[in-house]
Parts: sequence; C-alpha cells; structure tokens
Amino acid sequence: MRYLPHTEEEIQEMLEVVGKESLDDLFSSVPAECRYQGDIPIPAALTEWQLKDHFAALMSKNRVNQEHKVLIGAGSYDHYVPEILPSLMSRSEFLTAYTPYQPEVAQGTLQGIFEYQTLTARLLGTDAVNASMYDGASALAESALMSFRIARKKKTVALSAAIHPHYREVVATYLQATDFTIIELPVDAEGRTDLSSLAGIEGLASVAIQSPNFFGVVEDLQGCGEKIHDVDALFISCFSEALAYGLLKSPGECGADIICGEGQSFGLGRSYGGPGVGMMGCRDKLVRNMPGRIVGQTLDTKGKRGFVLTLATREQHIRREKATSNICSNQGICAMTAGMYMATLGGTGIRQLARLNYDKAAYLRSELIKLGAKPLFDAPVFNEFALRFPFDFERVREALKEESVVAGLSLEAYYPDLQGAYLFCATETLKKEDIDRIVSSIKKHALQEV
Amino acid sequence: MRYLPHTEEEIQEMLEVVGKESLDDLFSSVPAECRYQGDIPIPAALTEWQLKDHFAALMSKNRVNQEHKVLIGAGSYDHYVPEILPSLMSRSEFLTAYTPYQPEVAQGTLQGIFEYQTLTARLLGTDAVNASMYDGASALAESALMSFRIARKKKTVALSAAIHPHYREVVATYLQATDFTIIELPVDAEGRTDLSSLAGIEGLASVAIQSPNFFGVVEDLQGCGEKIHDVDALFISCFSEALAYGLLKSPGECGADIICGEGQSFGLGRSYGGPGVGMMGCRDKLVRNMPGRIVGQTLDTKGKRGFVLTLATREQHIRREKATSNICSNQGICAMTAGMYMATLGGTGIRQLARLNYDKAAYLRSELIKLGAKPLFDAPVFNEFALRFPFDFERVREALKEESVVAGLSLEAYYPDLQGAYLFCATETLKKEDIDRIVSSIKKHALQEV
Amino acid sequence: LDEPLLWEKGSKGRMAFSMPENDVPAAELDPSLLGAGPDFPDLSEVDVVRHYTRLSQWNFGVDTGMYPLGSCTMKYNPKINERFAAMPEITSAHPMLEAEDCQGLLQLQYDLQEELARITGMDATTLQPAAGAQGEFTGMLAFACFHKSNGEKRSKILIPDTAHGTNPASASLCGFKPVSLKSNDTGVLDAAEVERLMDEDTAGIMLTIPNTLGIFERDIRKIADIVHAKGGLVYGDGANMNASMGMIDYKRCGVDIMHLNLHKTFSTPHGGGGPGAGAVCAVNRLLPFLPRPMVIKDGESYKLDFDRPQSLGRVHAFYGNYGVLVRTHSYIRSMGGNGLRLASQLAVLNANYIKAELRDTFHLGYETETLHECVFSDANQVEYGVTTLDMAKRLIDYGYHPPTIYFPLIVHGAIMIEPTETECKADIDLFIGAMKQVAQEAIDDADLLHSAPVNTKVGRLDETLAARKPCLRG
Amino acid sequence: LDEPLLWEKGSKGRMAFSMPENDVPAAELDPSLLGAGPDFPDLSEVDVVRHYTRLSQWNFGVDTGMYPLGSCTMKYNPKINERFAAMPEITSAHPMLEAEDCQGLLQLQYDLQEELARITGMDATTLQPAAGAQGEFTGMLAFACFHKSNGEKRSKILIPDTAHGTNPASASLCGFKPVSLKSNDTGVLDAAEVERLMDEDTAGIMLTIPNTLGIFERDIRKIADIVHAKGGLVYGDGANMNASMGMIDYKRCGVDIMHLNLHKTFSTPHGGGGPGAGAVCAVNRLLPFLPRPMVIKDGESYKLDFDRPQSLGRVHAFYGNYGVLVRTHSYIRSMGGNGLRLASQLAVLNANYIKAELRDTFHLGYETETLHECVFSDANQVEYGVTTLDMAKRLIDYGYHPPTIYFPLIVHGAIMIEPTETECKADIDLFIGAMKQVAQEAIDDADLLHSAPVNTKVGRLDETLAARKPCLRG
Repeated sequence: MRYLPHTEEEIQEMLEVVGKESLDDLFSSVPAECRYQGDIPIPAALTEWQLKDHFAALMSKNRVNQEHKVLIGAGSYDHYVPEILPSLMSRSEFLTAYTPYQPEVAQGTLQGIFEYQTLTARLLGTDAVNASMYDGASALAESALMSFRIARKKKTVALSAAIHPHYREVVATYLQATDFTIIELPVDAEGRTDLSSLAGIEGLASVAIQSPNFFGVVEDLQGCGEKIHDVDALFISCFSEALAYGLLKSPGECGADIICGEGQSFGLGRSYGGPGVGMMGCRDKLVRNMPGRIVGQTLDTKGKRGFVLTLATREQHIRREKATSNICSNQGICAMTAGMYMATLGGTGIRQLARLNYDKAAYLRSELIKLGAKPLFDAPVFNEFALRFPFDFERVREALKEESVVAGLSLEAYYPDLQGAYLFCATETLKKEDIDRIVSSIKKHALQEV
Repeated sequence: MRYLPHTEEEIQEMLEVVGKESLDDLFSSVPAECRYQGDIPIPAALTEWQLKDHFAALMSKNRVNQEHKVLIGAGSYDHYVPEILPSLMSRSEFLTAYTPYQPEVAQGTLQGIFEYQTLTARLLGTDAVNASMYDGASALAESALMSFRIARKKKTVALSAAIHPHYREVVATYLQATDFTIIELPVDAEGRTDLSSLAGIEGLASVAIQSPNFFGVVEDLQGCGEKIHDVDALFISCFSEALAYGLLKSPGECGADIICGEGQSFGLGRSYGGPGVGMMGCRDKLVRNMPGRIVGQTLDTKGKRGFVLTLATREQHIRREKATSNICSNQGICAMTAGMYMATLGGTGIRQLARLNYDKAAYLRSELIKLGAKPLFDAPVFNEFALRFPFDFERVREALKEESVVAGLSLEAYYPDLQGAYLFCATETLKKEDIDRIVSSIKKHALQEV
Repeated sequence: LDEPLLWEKGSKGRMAFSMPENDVPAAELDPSLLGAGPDFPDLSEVDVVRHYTRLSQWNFGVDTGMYPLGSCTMKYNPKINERFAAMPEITSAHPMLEAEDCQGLLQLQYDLQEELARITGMDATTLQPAAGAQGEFTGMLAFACFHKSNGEKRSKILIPDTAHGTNPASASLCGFKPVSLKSNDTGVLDAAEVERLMDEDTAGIMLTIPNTLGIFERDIRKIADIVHAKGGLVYGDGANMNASMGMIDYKRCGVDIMHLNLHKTFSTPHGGGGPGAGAVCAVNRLLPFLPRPMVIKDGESYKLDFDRPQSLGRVHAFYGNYGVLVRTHSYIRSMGGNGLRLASQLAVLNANYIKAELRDTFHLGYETETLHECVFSDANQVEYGVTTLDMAKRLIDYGYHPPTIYFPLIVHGAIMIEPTETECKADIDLFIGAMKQVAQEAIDDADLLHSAPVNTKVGRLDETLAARKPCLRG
Repeated sequence: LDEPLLWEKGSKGRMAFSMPENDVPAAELDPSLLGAGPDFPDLSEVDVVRHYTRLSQWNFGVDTGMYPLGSCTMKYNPKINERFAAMPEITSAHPMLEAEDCQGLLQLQYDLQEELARITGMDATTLQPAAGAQGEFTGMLAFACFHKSNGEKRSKILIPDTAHGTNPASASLCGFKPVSLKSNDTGVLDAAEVERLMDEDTAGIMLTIPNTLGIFERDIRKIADIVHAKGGLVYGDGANMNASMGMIDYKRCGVDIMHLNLHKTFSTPHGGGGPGAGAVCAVNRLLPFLPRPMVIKDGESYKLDFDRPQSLGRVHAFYGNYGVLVRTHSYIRSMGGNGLRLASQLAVLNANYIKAELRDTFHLGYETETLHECVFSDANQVEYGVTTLDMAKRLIDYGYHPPTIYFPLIVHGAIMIEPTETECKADIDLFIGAMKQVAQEAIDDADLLHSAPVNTKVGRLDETLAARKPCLRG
C-alpha cells in the first residue's frame, strides 16, 4: 500500500511499545455495539493505473465535454486560465499546508492572501476584504447576516429578483431558522431592479443588488446606492462575474457598504460548480462585523514585516456561539489563485480583457438579433444577455449539441414567466469565427424547422 | 509580450545609460554585410490559447496515439510512470537550474545525481556510474572510445550483431573519422552472440554484447565475460532495457568492465525517442578513463557532507582536446528521474516489476505460438521476442491498427535476412485481457485472409 | 530570499497574461457605467512566477515534513488525485449542463454519496457543504427541519466542553442556544449529565467521535438513547473520522446525522485554508431534509433530484466543491475498503506509540485510552518558565510543524498531537526525539525556547499589534 | 531541513510504486540467469515525495532568481512549453511508428527544421544532436565528410583562444588537430593571423558568434573568405545565438554549418544539466552530409528520409531529444519572428546596461563593443586579497546565482555576465547594486567574502578532497 509506510515488523514493534496485541486491540475502548460490522463494502484498492482507466471511463460518459462551446454563464464562466496558475498553485508548499495558525512557517500563504485581499479591495473599491468565503451564494447569505448584526433591531433584507436564483435560495436557507425576513424586489422593463417599493418596507436592514445581474444587465449601482441609503438601509452589492469590474465602476465607488460575490472567473475552472471562491469586503468601519478569516500585516520581534491571521475575536474559536459566523476553512488556495490571476492580468490587462468580454457578448447579441431574436431587456449588459427567438429554439439547441455547441440556458426553470427565453454568455474564449459558425448554424436549423 | 518585461520607458532609460539611440544601434559592431535582412519569416506570435489549439491540431494528425496498444520495444519501452515523478521533477528548482557549477546552490541536483549514480551502480553491479550520457547509443560509442583509451594500441572493437541496429550505427558514426575498426559478431541459432571468432581478431580492444539483446534474448553474460577476458579484451556490456536487471544477474557480476545502455524505461516517456538517458558505468580502476560528468561526495569548510562535480580533469574545459570526450550538458533531469523511479520501486518493487514483465512477454509469446507462430530463437527472453507467422502477417497487422493495436515491429528493415519476422514486446502495461483480445483478433484476421 | 508585495513590483504596461486580439467590433459603452479600472500592478510572466515561487518557499506543507496538527489530520495528499481533479472533462464542466449531457460527472457524485454512507454506516449522503463548518450548519438545519416537520421548534442544543469552536457557532446560526455539557475526569461525557440536561425543548446533542481528546465516548449508545427518548437528535462531528474507518459504525452509535471533513480523513489537500468539503451523512429518517438537489440513480442513468419538498434547501451555489469530491473518490478507490480500515488502524497505532513514548516527558491530561490523537500539556514545563507556545515554536526549528496548541480548552496548555497513518516509524521516532530534546532544553536553556523560532523567514510575530491597528490591505 | 541519502531511509517491504497484480501465469525462468536483485532501499510514496521536495529546496533555478551565468543564457523557461512536452500524444509515441501513423510528430520536426533555418539564415537543419557539444561533433564530422567527398583528409582545424572547451574536444574526436588562434588586444581575431595559419591541410575554422567575450568578430566575412579560398569550411558555434536573432544572418557571415543550443536561446529548461538539444543548421552544400534520417515533406505528407548516401550517419538512437524540440517549437511560435528579434535586442540592451553601470567598479577586460554579455575581472579587487571566486560566492548570499567565472581563459579572473532579456530593469538594478556592494565589501571586509556563502545548506566545498579521494557512490 503505497500511502501506508508500515511494514509488518514495524507494526509489531510499535504494538509492543503500546502494549497491545493487535491493531484491533487498539480499539478496545469502542464498545462492541458501536463497532463496524464486517468489511467496508467498497471494492478492493485500485492501482494508480486502474484508477486512471476508471476516471477515463467515467468521464467518457459525458456527452458534453471540453471540446464543446458552452455559451452559458449564469454564475460559472469560461475564461482562459494562464498555465502559470496551476503550475504555481500546485507547488506543494502551498497546496499541502494547513490554515496558517503558525505564521512563522506560513508566510507564503499569509502574504499571498494579504495580496489577494488588497487586489480584491482595489477591484471592488472597498476597504477590507476577508480571506474568502465558500462561494458567491454563501457570501451573500453571510452579507445579509452581517447587515443584521450591524442594523441591530431591523430584521428584513430585500433581495433583487435579478440576483442569481441559486444565491437567493442559499440566502433563504441560511435565514430559514432565524427570525429574519426576505423581501424580493422586482425587475423592471429595462432588466434592472425596481427599488420603488423600498420606502414602504418596515425594519429594512439591507438591500442586495447584483450587478451585472443574472440577466447580464449592468445595474445603475450609483442610483441604487442613493436610494438604499435614503431609506437608511445598508447597501449590499453582489456579483457573479468579478471580471466586470475591470471595466465598470466599482461597487465601492457607487456607495456599497458590503460587497460580495463569486471569484471563479479569476483563474479557476468551472469544475461543475466548484471550487470557486466567495469574495467579501466592506468599509473599514464595518470590518469587525465581517465574518471569515482576515490576514493582517504586523511586525516580528526584530521589527520585520510579516503577516498573521487577525481580528480573531470575531471568530468562533474565540467567541464560540457569539461569533460573526461559523466559517473556518474557506477557499484558501482559490483565493491565492484569484490573487495571482489579478497579478497576471495587471491593471492594464484586466481592463483589456473585460473590454474584450464586453465586445464579444455585444457581437453575439447583435448577430442573434439579426436572426430575429428579441432581447428581453435593453439596458447595457456585460458578458451575458437574455433573449427570445421567433422560432422553437429548444429544437435548434438540441441540434446544435451535435455540433458541439451548448447554446444558452433556458430561463424557464428559474423564472417561470420567462418561458422561451434564453440566457447567453460570451467571453474572450469565443472567437469571432466560432460566433459566426454558431449563428449560421442556428439560422440553418431554424430554417429547416420551418 | 509576456516573456519580455521591458516597457517603452525602461528601454529608453536604459538606452540612455548605454549611450545608444535605438535598439538597432546596439548592433553597430555588426557590419552591414552580416546583418539579417528583413523580418524573420516566422508567423506573428501566437497567444497561449492559439498555441494550445496549434498543438492540439498538430497532434490530432497522428493516426496512432496514446489510446493504442503499441507492442513494440526495440529500445523504447512502455512502462507505467508513477504520477509523483512528473509532479516532483517539474519542481522549478530542479527543472530551471543549470549544471551544478556552484555546488552551494545546487545540492539538490548534486545529491539527486549522486543517488542516481549509486542506485544505477547497484543495479548494474559495478563501481562507478557517471552523471549520464545522451542515450544508450552514444553511451555505447563512448564506451568503445573509452576502451581504446584503456587498451592503448589496440584499434578494434567487436560488436555483437544482436546489439540494437541504431546503436551500432551510432558507434560507426563516432568512429568513422578515426582509425579505429569495427568488427561485427554474428548471432547463433539460439539468438545469442557467437563469440567463436574472437581469438582470430587482431588488436581487439573490446567486445560489446547487449543483453537482453535486440531480439529480447538474454545473453549468457557470464560466459561472454570469460571468453572476452580470455582474449585479453575489455568486456563492454550494453542494454536497452534497464528493467531486466531487476531480475537478471547484473553485468558487473558477470565480469563486464564497462557497462552502458539506455535508462528510458525508468520513469521516462517514450516521447518519440527522446529524451531518455544514457547510463554508463565501469570498475573503479577505469574511472579516470570514463567520459562525462561525475558527482562525488566531499566536505564543506565545517566538515559537513556535501556533493560536487568531480574528476573534472577528465573533461574538456580542463583538458580541451585531450579530454576523455566532448560531453558537457547531459541528460541531468532524466537521470534524476531514473533515480527517483528506482527509489519508487525499491528493491522489492523492481524485482516484482521485472518479473511481471518477464511473465507478460512469456504469455504473449506462448499465445502467439498457439496461433502457429514460430519463434526465431529458443534462448530465454525478457520483455521482447521475435517470431514469424505462418500467414501474411503484414496485412493482419494493418487490420489491427484499426483496432488500436500496433502489433510488433517488422525486422526486415534492420536485418534483411529476417524477412517476415516480427519483434514483439509486452510489459506490465499490457493486461491479460488485452493480450487475449489481440491474439483472438490476429486469429480472426488470419482466418479471414485465407 | 525576500520578496516584496506584488504592488511593490512591476512597471506600467507589462503583462503576464496572454491577451487575445479583439476580432470583433468594439461595442458602444455607456460612459456613466465605466470605472477607472482597478489599480493593479503590471507584471511580466517571470515576475509572477518568481513572486509565487519565493512565497511558496516560506511555507511548510505536508510534503515538507511531519505536520502533527491535532484534529486536522494532515495526512499525505496523493499526487494522482490532483491529476484527476485537473482533467479537462472536469475543469471545463459547466454546472448547469443537462443531466443527459454529463452522466459521468453525476455518476461520480452518486458513487461517492454511496461510498461515504458505507464508510460511516449511515444511509444517505449530501456532498453540497463546502467545508466542515458548513456541514455542521447543514446538520443543524436538518435538526430544525426535523423538529419543524413534527410541528416543534426547539430552542436548545447540548454541546460538550470538548467540542470544536465551530459547533456552538453552527448551532446558533440555526437559532439553537448551546448548553454546555461538562466532560468528567476521564475525559468523556457522563450519561447521567446528559439525562439531567436533555429535555423536550432541546433539539439534540452534538458529539465529536472520537472526541477532541482522542477518546471514544464509551457511553455514546446510552447518551443517544436518552436524547432520542426525549425526541432529540444526535449530531456526529466527523472531523476525527480518521480514527474510525471500518472500525466504528456511526449509525450503530446512535448518530442521526454527521459531517465528514473530506480534506482531513480523505486526504484532499488543505490548500493553506481550503477548499475543503464537508459531506453530510444521515440516517433515512433525516434524508428528506438534506439539501437540494441530490444525485439519484434512475434506472441506468443519473439525475439531479430537485423534487425534495422537505429539503432544508441549498447551501451552495451549485453542488459543493466538486474538485474536492473528485479527489475524495480517487482516494477511496485507491485504498479500497480494507485499505481505509488499515489507514485508521495505523493512524491509531501511530498516535498511541507517540503517547507511550512521550508520557514520561510531558504531562498527559487524561489517562483514558485514546485513538488517533493524544493531548499533552505544559504542566511539567511551567516550572522552568516555558509554555506550550514556546515549545511549539522551538519545534519549528527542528523542522516540524507544531502540534495543535491550547485546544481542547479543557486541558490547560494543551499540546494535541495527531500524526496520521502516513508517517513512518522512523520519522515518528525522530519527532519523539525532537520533543524530548525540546523538553530537555526547557530545563537547560529556557531562553532558547523563548526566542524560537530562529530559522524562519520571520521571528515571532506581534499578533496584538495586528489586531489593535489592523492593516488589512496594501 | 536536512535530508539523508535515499538508502539511509526506508524499511524493507515498503513500496511507493503502485504494483499491478500479475494476471498471467508465472513463466519458467532459467535460474542461472537470475540475479540477487539490486540493493535498493524500500520507500513509501510520502518518503519519496518528501525526499525530493527537500532536495529541490537546496537548489537555485531561474524561477528562484537572476542567473546571470555568461554563455549559458539562463532565460525564463515558459511553463506552457512543459505542458506541450507532456501531451500524452507525445509522451506515448514510439519512435518506430510508421510515418503514416505519426504525421503530427513528423510535421513538428519538419516545421522546426524550417524555423531554425530561417532564424539563422541557413538552408537546412538537423535536430538529431542531443546537446550543443554533440552538435559541434556533428558539425566537425560534416567537415570530415565534406573533405572526404572531395577526396581529401585534412588534419588541422583553427580554433580561437576564446572558444568554448568543447570546441577542441569535438574537433579532436573527428581526428582534427586544433591549432590555436590568438585574439588580438581588442578581443577579436585578426584576418591576417587566419591568413597566416590557414592552409590546405586545415579543414576549416570554428568561430563562436558573437565570441565568448560577447564581441562580434568584425572581420568574419574576410576570415570566411580566407578559409573558403583554401578549401576550408567555417563552423559557427551558436551557443551565443541569443545575441543574434533577426539581427545577424549566419550564412551572410560566411558560416557553412553551425549548432544551436535550444536549451539556451530557445528557452527550454536546463534541468540541472540537461536534456538539452543541439540542432545543427547548414548551407546547402553541406546538406548531403547531415545525419540520417531527416524529416522531409513529400507532397502533403511528411516522412523520414533514410536515403542519404553521403550522410555522416546517426548520432542518436532515434531523432534526438524530441521533448526538447517540442518546447523549442512552442517558444518560437509564442514569440513570432518579431518577438525573437526583440528578445535578442533586449538581451543585448540588458548586457550593455550592466556593463555601463559596473564598468567603474570592476575592471573590464576589453573596451570593444559587446552584445549579449560582458566580461569583467577581479583586477580591481586583487589588491584587497579578494578573488573572483570570493565575489561569486558572496553574491549567493545576496540571492543571486553567480556569473560564469574564470572563463574565457584569456581574461584573468574573468566574471562573465549574461543577464538575458527576461530580466526586468528593476531586477537588474538590484543586481548592479549587489555587485557594487560586494566590491565595497572587498575593500571593507575581505573576510566576509572569503567565508561566503553563509546562507546555503553547505559552505564552500572541498573540491580537492572530492577529486583526490573519489567517493562516487554510496
């Protein structure tokens, strides 16, 4: 057994020192009625080579694979991952380390996370960012909880209906056993959140807006901020596509108090939904209410700069049930990777790349409109957009799968009133020639259908 | 340009310090008649992503790929490569280091090579091993040259005709501009080298035998050693399949003076023939005649153990044209990898694995004999064997390619008198079920043909 | 080598990213939405590579050496598992593909659900929670849903004083008020004490098995019966599952729902703080409450089952940390059932061997038999003015990651050692030697320990300063 | 962390290898052939992983920091190239596949042959030589074959005193007697001196371009004409090609055949001593003599051409270090023609910048204009009892790999600096600062330099002891 170093002789020697007859004897403190019966019914160990065959066989069962153009975003984006990222992040000193409880032997992780915090804070236009949450959805839930801690007696959070439906589900899950209430804010004809009802809501602790929202629509965050602050609520700004802020005004700049979202776009694969990284930040004055680990700068005994986990008094191992949250392990190396991705792009690069994404989606959208598709909304979009076709698109979409294209996501399951509408996504990975080919394929199949 | 860090401003600043107007000006010492004319006619830079597409497209043109069972050895073997090998050897501290001229910052490479030397010496049963040659072929050529240096006035080397034909070609290349002569020793009916003519050869410096030889036949090295030493020649023992010595008597034990061969089997891919690693070793008393870098143990100023390149007086940067050879860069990281492979197997593992290879080839051979194939030779074989079929095998072989099998190597191109004979190889990567499937396929196609 | 912060490097206009050319027309953009662009440093590829290479060299990982961090199960992380997680079929998979398009991905989840249920003895598994603490939270929500389905809302929960810090936090997130249960002087819970505190307003109990002293709660069946009798549920914290595989059946122990830390017991790497994965296994009567969706098998095919009306809902945007699940499945299949049991047995052997060898040097909090870890304290050393922290830092200079310290709270100056099964006897002997030497140094030269570590990039860091004047970004 | 030698670890019966079960019958085996089996240590996977992880940490690579090793061109090695070399289509490819089964593999070789010819200005390329020195040997054999084809056997060869050590060794392997050519006091060859020594028994000349002082041989055309007029050939040592891409045309210089170190100019990693690759480019009249086989294009398909009756033969068992060729092709296509030229220009800029900044501190051997590297000496420091070696070792403590030292031989105490183009100005400025500080330390505190390095795993090692009492294995 290649992972188990013990030889028979060593086991005997050690048992002797311990004063036990057999390995089984080591468990004499476990009463018979608690013992596992028989062998674990899992097949015998596979060799490394059988395991490779096993995974190859398993993954060959996927009808859609890496050869396909999958024009879906909806919280999980197809961006190029520079080769240096996996190559560096797989360095075992990063990968096989624990949470940096012992800072003297973890300065690599700590500096890396401090840099992630800094670049993310700059991206989002805010003061402080934590060392990561699980994902965008739980980051939003934690943001709502955080707003209740700050707003004390107020017990309601308003969520835009244009927030990713899964994120809203997770918020509902997190709040279900509490006495907090969720109110949903409708989407207007432009595809932006309608905030006109805010004034009438009692005990409103916070309002959460996603931008770009689930439909790809860029919200008027500045305007939202003003309206939300007008009713004395906290402004939670959320996102699923972090890259947008390479181009758009940052949420912090627009007045957001708490900012949260998903950082998967930054150097992480889609990996069937995880691991990504939940980003979360806030203004300085709110930081002691923020959940999650935070790395801070300090000095060592000789006055040398170093980094440590800090503000631990917010955390569960100090405050137990009074903690800001129960989060402990987070998405450490994903955050490091996101930091590295931002460093790889740089200020110059992130702007170019975000622009490229903007332009690609605009091109795809305009080409589809030429086919007769009607956009659901007219407000500006980033990366994603929703539309309806003047023909039975579901059949066309099935036909396109045979051509290695997954053409958009049907919105019906998420918004029953949006029957027949599809959400499309285009990123820098989609070449013009791909778009042209796909569009002409859609045209061909649409015509055939008639 | 991601690999070129200079910004326009930096270039200007630096040019100013240097006192030049432009980048072009830096080349004012190159006369116009030597200047490159125009642009290098190579297409514009590809992005990382275009490059991936480029390589994918290129490699998709191979009709045979990793999905095929390729039953060919002949100097390049299909063995399992444990995942830890590429994972550790790709660590940039190993991969991006230079030859360890500065031992204080290269103890990793130096200790790793010292360990490679040691394990290889133990494998081959000899005293000293160098830090690697380019491949088995050039190692054999260098061994012949080494034997001439030792044997002084003697100018002839005898090579077994059962040595890999390419290795013999390389020896011929190395000796063509010298006054040394090569004599070829025939193969007997058993498939072993016929040494009966040795006594009659004038000025015989050395005799080289490969075992297992090109036909997979295990030579009687002990007997060869006695006969070669009887005529006062040096015994060069060569190999293309290093794994055989997990099972067989080592060449050193059998009296070989110089031992050389290919170590590709030890954790290196086939990679269309390279990089592999040339292994070369000899008895202690001959070591100052051995070419190539060698790592030795020594002490630092505080008496601590450390490793350095040593015996450099043999080498070209000290002795220039009087050097034992011109070899300088060798196959450093391949040697490290081979050392790591040996460590991964251990004494227990290498024996088991070698045995497994022996058994697999024996099984394939016996199954093919059941189909009527006639072995060319009856002596024991390791991994490989040659035989003829009682039907037109070339057509069967073509048909098998459609079933993702490359069934053996036609020997005719290498030994014109072996028309219709094929050399097969089976290693641990070939499962019994694969063998059974292939054998029954051969049977099917052979019958169809009739 | 020192290495500055990212923004202390670079030069405007450099770029390490391979930027594609824009092959489509530039689209119009409302200038009022346009930001100034984030202030990131511009770096070349070699800048980035050297930066992170140097950073990595300041870190200590399992591949560097022994990491006897109690309750964290820092076992060896097999390299081959990384390869599977990096398969392009997996990294490219969008989570909203239709089920018929990604049967392989679904089957892996389904198989892993089954495997974990079999290993624990439980009936069903959800893979959604992204970490152990989220697993606890999920379990606590299941408690709440269960009681709600009975028309109840219970307000308290029993939590032993040996519990992980996350337990009370997770419970209180679900509206339960933690009631602390004292362990007795043998380090375990008394059934009588549970009997005394358990009532019909108490949702149940959270037990760590074995507990954070490494001790198996010998009265667990009795305790479970008491809790069940009052309509409560038993939660199992499986962070210490590495003691148990193939040896302890959690369902037979009376556990109703439990989480597993896949990044502990199942060898996925910790990544300096994640991603982990906190699968939750439950008995059938709690199955209806597990998160939505679950992967189910429908004839020969697999699908996501959203039709779970009593489900506690979704805890993750998609299906959890799938990449971590891939590594877990790979590990389980590399070990096989018997290999997993042997792993737990050897983990327990290693811990008991260390305990036997060090018990004369360090004070042992409890004499009770332990499984995969053991807890010493600095009681023998305080007289020399040396604390657990000093000894931990000194161990760094010997090339070891320190054990978990000052936890569990019930052992003053605790030193909690969990070697795991992947350490060999020779390395454990070296560690024992180092521990003894540190203890000797405590007697001979306390200052040596006070000033440790000395061989690291930085010396002891001022954590008070960090918290008092937070500098959280550059 | 220290780490013992492999055989100082382990325990009989362990195994890190995943051994397949034998699914076929055990075959008979003649016991007289059976050995005892090699005496290797038995290790677990974690033993092996930690061993090599620790070893790696004692090494300095390009990813660690600046590596200004003159004539070695230690530029950044792009990670993406490693991925291509590791493609399973490539690593699994058997070298004896029929041409129609491996068109992709052949096309890559063909394309690279063309690319290298275009970059140098030459007509044809062989990719077979496994290293620079084997490239030189191949070139010298081509000389011999060329003269033989003219019915001649020439016995001498002209080699400048600035040549790499491998040049005379390669020539003498082919039966040529090296005749040393002195460079003049500006560091270049005089055409007159070549004229004096070149005769009809001399096979030709070996020139390094630019030479090992970093200087371009300004009389090269004249020298080539002299050599050609006497029926000789001109060999170009392309180790310093990083100065030249897109700037110097070797054919126009009069070079007949030359080698390239793909692991220098074309960014493939050095691997601590290999594998490299030593492609050889030639003009058409030497094409017939290049090694067998060559890849040729035949209509739309590619094949191996063995039908080369005048070929010098085979220098490699197969086609050279194919994996290195893959990385080279990847690099060339990532850079494009203009990128390659810019790389050479910036390499020359960097070297000249260092030269300008350090010329007041260190003695410069020659005032002549240089390209990609520059050669200082310790002449300004000897008066303080400090040598080039001392300064080189001290640089290690500053976090740099030392420059090439004591080469070329014509500069006493040479310090040969080649920064390459992948170093940025800021890092070069730091290096310049370190060099100046070392020079200052030479004045202030020579002992500091004598005892350097101090921050490494070992101090200065006794190389005499190693050679006097060789211990070459454990």
